[in-house]
Amino acid sequence: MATTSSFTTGKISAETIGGNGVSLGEKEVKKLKIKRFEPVEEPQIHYLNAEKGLWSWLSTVDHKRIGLMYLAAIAVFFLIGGTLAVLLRTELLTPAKTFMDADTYNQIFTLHGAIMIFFFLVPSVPAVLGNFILPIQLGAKDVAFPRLNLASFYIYLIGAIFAFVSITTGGIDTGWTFYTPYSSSTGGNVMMMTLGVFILGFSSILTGVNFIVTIHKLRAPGLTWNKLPLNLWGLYATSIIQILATPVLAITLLLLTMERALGIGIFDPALGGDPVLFQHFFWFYSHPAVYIMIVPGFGIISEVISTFSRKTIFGYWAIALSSLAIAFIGFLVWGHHMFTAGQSSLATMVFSFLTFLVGIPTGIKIFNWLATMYKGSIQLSTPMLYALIFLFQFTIGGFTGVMLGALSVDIHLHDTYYVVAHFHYVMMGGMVMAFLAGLHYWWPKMFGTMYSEFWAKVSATLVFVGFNVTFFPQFIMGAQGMPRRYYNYIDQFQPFHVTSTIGSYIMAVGFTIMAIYLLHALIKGRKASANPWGSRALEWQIPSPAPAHNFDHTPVVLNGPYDYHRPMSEFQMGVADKKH
Amino acid sequence: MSTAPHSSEATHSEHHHHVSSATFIWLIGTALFVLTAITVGVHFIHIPAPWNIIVAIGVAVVKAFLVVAFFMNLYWDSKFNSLLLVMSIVFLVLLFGITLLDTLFRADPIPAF
Amino acid sequence: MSSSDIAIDSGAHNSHVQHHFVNSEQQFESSKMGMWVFLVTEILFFGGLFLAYIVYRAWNPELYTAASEELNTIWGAVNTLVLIGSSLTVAMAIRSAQMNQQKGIVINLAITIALACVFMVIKYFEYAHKFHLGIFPGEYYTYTGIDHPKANIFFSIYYMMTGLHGIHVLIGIGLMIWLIVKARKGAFSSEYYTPVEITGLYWHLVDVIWIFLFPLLYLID
Amino acid sequence: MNRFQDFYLPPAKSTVAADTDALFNFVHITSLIFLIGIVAAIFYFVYKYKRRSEHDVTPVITHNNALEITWSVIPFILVMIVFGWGFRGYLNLRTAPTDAYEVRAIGKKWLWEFRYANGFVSVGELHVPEDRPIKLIMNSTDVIHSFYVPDYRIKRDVLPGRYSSVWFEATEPGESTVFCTEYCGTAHSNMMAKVVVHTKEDFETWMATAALADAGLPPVELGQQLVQRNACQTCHSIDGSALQGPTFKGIFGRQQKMEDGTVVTVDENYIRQSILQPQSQIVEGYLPVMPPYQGTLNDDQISAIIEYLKTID
Ligand code: HEA
Ligand code: HEA
Ligand code: HEC
Ligand code: CUA
Ligand SMILES: [Cu+2]
Repeated sequence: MATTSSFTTGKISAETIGGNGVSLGEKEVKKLKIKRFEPVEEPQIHYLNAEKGLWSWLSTVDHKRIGLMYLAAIAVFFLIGGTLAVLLRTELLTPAKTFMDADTYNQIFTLHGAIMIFFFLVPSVPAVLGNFILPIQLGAKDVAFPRLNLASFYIYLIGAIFAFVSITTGGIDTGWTFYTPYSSSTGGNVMMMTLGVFILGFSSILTGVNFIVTIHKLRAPGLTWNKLPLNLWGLYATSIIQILATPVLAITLLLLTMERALGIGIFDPALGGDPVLFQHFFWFYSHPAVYIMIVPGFGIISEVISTFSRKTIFGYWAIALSSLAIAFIGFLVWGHHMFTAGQSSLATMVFSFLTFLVGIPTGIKIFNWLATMYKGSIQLSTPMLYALIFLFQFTIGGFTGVMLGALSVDIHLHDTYYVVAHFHYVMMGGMVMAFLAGLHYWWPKMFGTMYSEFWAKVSATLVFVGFNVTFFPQFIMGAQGMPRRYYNYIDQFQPFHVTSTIGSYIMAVGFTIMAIYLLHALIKGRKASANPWGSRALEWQIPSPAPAHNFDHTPVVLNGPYDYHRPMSEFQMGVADKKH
Repeated sequence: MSTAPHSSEATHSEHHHHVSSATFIWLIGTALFVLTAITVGVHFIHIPAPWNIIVAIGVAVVKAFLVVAFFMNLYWDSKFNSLLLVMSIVFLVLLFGITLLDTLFRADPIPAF
Repeated sequence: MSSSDIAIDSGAHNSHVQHHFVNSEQQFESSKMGMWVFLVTEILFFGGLFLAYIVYRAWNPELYTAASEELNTIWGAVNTLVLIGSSLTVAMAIRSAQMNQQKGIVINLAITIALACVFMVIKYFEYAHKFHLGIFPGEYYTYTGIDHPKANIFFSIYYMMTGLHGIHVLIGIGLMIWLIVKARKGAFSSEYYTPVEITGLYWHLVDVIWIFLFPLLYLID
Repeated sequence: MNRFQDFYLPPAKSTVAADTDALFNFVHITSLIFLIGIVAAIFYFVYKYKRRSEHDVTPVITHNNALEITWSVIPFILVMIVFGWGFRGYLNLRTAPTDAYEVRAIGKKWLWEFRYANGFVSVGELHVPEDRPIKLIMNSTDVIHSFYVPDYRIKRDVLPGRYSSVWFEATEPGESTVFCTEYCGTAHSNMMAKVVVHTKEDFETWMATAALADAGLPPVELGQQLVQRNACQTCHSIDGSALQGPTFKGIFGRQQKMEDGTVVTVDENYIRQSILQPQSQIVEGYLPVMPPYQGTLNDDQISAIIEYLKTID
């Protein structure tokens, strides 16, 4: 199995290993007796087949399997949300009714937004890729609380069930923002949906709790904070936002439910309440939530760009700390969604000012990634292709975000398709691309197989073209004054809408191809090697697919994950005498 | 974040958890009872407007501090857990503060007719 | 200890240590940190209600003083004492566990539950009295004793805050019953008392929240 | 430039539009420069540093503080310019000149109602003079709406239970579209209105005659105009198709089944009731969404509408 070329030796005392009170930094690690363990190619037993049967999946506490179950759930929601989007686009082909009536349209865009955000994008990277990769990147056998992790998956499912009940018993037509007093007075089953999202929030919170503790407490020997893969910095910052912001969403939705059930009057002007207060409550969560949706993507992009450039990441600390900076400042800008809502001019000014500050750390990241590519050895594999698409599209989305932060301009652009285009550029064009980059990047580790590189590139191209054809015209018609959430529109906007709809069809074709080649890879893909990308990171030093307990030998981390100038042998270190 | 961050977490020594003596627990408990009595007493004296709430909240803060530091053992615990608590308070204050920037400073136009 | 960021197996696997932890110490510290992170979410959860409280108070100071007349300061104070007492007994329960006093754990937890029940009973009578007067939350509010158009909102906030707090008390009671059952089977010792410790943390936080609710709701008239 | 700008921005017809547009262009051009730089770098790097072999050796460049500072400070300066500029424009948008002509605007599901100082009420049409600041004092009777005129680059939410305001000064006579930009339910996308800008003299005459103009008309014609002016056709068709509300075609004398099961014959009193308090009886199969016209339409006007409705079949 493992080559045993002893690398460093030293005395092991109970203290140094057992850890009682001593943390294993660089110095202590030197004292460990460590050996080189090359990963096994084509393992016979791995986490996918270690146990068999449906029940072994449903009751698993293995973070990798939980990650895959999330992947399945999220894929379903993306399909539903995306199909709804295509229906929306088709309806918008003509200025008046095309094939559905106004109430249906309103329900569909609400569901599209709510599903895409709460059920797809917020859990996408943390719960799928984070769950799968975080413990492995830490050199741990699992997350700190594996049972809690499984519980959070089921909580997610329960939330989803509530949402489905809501859809089948009247649906909701409030928009994903649930603004009062519309949401407290409209028909339909708003309560069910808010309860669903409320429950979902706990799933998100538990994942956050789990990740924070795991990152703090379960790092492998030698894995000090300055060697933490940037993906983990991203997930760490995300978890912080999740635990600080999600509870406020929970209380908001609870108050909204009570508003509908008992008419508590806090938000309902008919009872003396203040609807703008609801917006504060809502955005206090939902703005940070947009960073829940993008910061883990930043982590993935850092990994991918460095791996496929075979080069040390440029500005490690700048990238790591800017994630935390974004997380922090992101909490203070929520009012930029309310510039026209009737908040005080003072608050408006403060929010606008703070909004601009978020752009700085984000820019730092972009420039550091570019600098990482400089003088690299760049290979344009699918994950890298998606990362570059991300760079392009996210930058556009980010810049238009800055545009929206500019007060006088936002007065004109607020609630037009310019905003719709902005957030699709950051969410679909940014985060979904980052998610796809990560999915293609870690796919071999997840399933032990390779997908077809050719079809992957075809699909990426179609998605890229389709995306821009769909959403770029929306910037123009938005600036022209086309309001969002409009079922009918005036004739002058039709050419833009038609172009946009055609784009969405191209995208759907792209995603269909993706679904096919990924399923094909799943069933009879070519076997992947343990480290197909030649990466130095810890997760690539174990077999593909990963073993049931991640590491057969407690790994020891001597170098940073991006130290491409060091020989591979220095990255395959484990404690010599302990074996599971 | 320094390069040797563990040291901040590795505050208290070796394996021993802090064990408070029974007397100490009762001492804190008594202090809390007394403070409750004081704050109710002050309430019945009726001191003038802004001060009554300041005193009441002040006493509550002291009480909360006692509970958190000595019942929840934060005083002897890893500093990171204290940091968590401080962070949650900081974010609460930001939530309150910034929202008040709006709600306290709205000037409504008066309709002319 | 602490730091713990070590995933090397010390070999000392106790039955209660899960496979992915190195040792009992690491597991204990992780659980405790996990609980603290969770408490952060609880603080922000209640924080939303405090925000509603503050905003409406800033808008209608006179309403708050008038409406809080309807709340009985004495019963509020008694309840505060009761909860503080229960915090004290939880602290004693943890101490008993640390000292390996099996009986002490059970007795102290039982007293805590008793006190929590007293708290709930008093709350029940307070609620019942208000319902009797017609002080219901929100649109069901029919009481005419307070001359203020937004009196219903004050009581909505009151009911939301105390109601949510009450639910937390009930959850705490449930957790402590579970602890007693386990404690009687001898599950806890000075080696392993993590569940007692983290339930204690939860219970103290519930107490702390009440420590703030009491002056904010009862002591402002 | 202007031709180009017309492609992506609506015509600028208010005094504040130019400043907003200038900032809009400034941000776009700056962003474009950055974006082109970034894209060029990507393409150049991908081409220049393409992987030659598996054994490529890359240099170890960990960081460069001078660079980090540069690319933090330059964007910072830029965004501060944008902030200051936007904020100045915003203050301008928020502070109406004191001599502004005030009009009350009321948003209802799903129409805009405007009330002028002389008591005249118009629905779906706002008449204003050019070159004179107009201040709208707005509120809503149900949910939140938002008053948006792209041509003027102004927008403000219209809230129930609270007044909000917006002001503008139109620079040329003509018409501009008003949209509702806060989602407000089924016919949100039909909640439109027109701003009709008159020259100063025309406005005076319009003011003087608007209220009187109706007087001379025969009832049926007046009724038809009122139905148009009050946006009834947003919800009621005259060709028999069902919109948000029942069609007006053949309405008079029709047997109509109500939600509560009773059957009503549509007569004068029922129509009057339906217009003033639509919520009192709901036609089966429809939602109680029709706005009450109490205070908007007076008895004479309602009678005229009834006369007109009688003629549609
Ligand atoms: C993943 C999600 C995501 C992300 C990352 C962002 C990022 C940003 N968003 Fe966006 N936003 C949304 C999702 C997101 N947004 C959603 C969903 C809505 C609509 C909600 C609804 O109403 O339904 C919205 C709406 C929205 C609005 C309200 C618009 C309105 O309704 O009127 C505003 C206004 O300020 C805004 C601003 C910003 C800013 C400044 C950023 C910044 O973080 C962007 C920072 C990035 C860059 C700036 C680019 C990279 C930087 C450089 C290359 C350096 C050089 C930079 C400069 C010179 C500035 N967003
Ligand atoms: C994660 C977030 C996310 C994502 C990924 C998307 C993806 C898409 N969105 Fe979405 N959108 C939102 C979040 C998102 N959206 C939100 C929050 C709103 C606001 C809601 C509100 O106002 O309340 C919104 C609103 C919104 C509108 C505005 C509606 C309105 O205001 O009236 C439109 C219109 O064009 C639109 C279109 C699209 C399209 C075409 C896609 C495409 O990118 C989708 C592509 C995906 C697929 C097509 C699915 C995968 C397909 C297959 C596997 C093949 C099989 C399927 C078919 C052949 C159909 N979206
Ligand atoms: C926002 C949509 C809307 C607008 C605008 C509207 N209505 Fe209605 N109207 C309805 C709906 C929905 C109903 C059926 C439910 C009900 O009875 O309230 C209705 C019912 C009626 C009825 C009774 C019809 C019947 O068949 O019994 C009359 C008469 C009527 N409207 C007249 C008017 C007039 C006149 C106007 C304009 C001044 C007007 N409506 C504007 C939505 C609207
Ligand atoms: Cu009114 Cu939208
Ligand atoms: Cu935002």
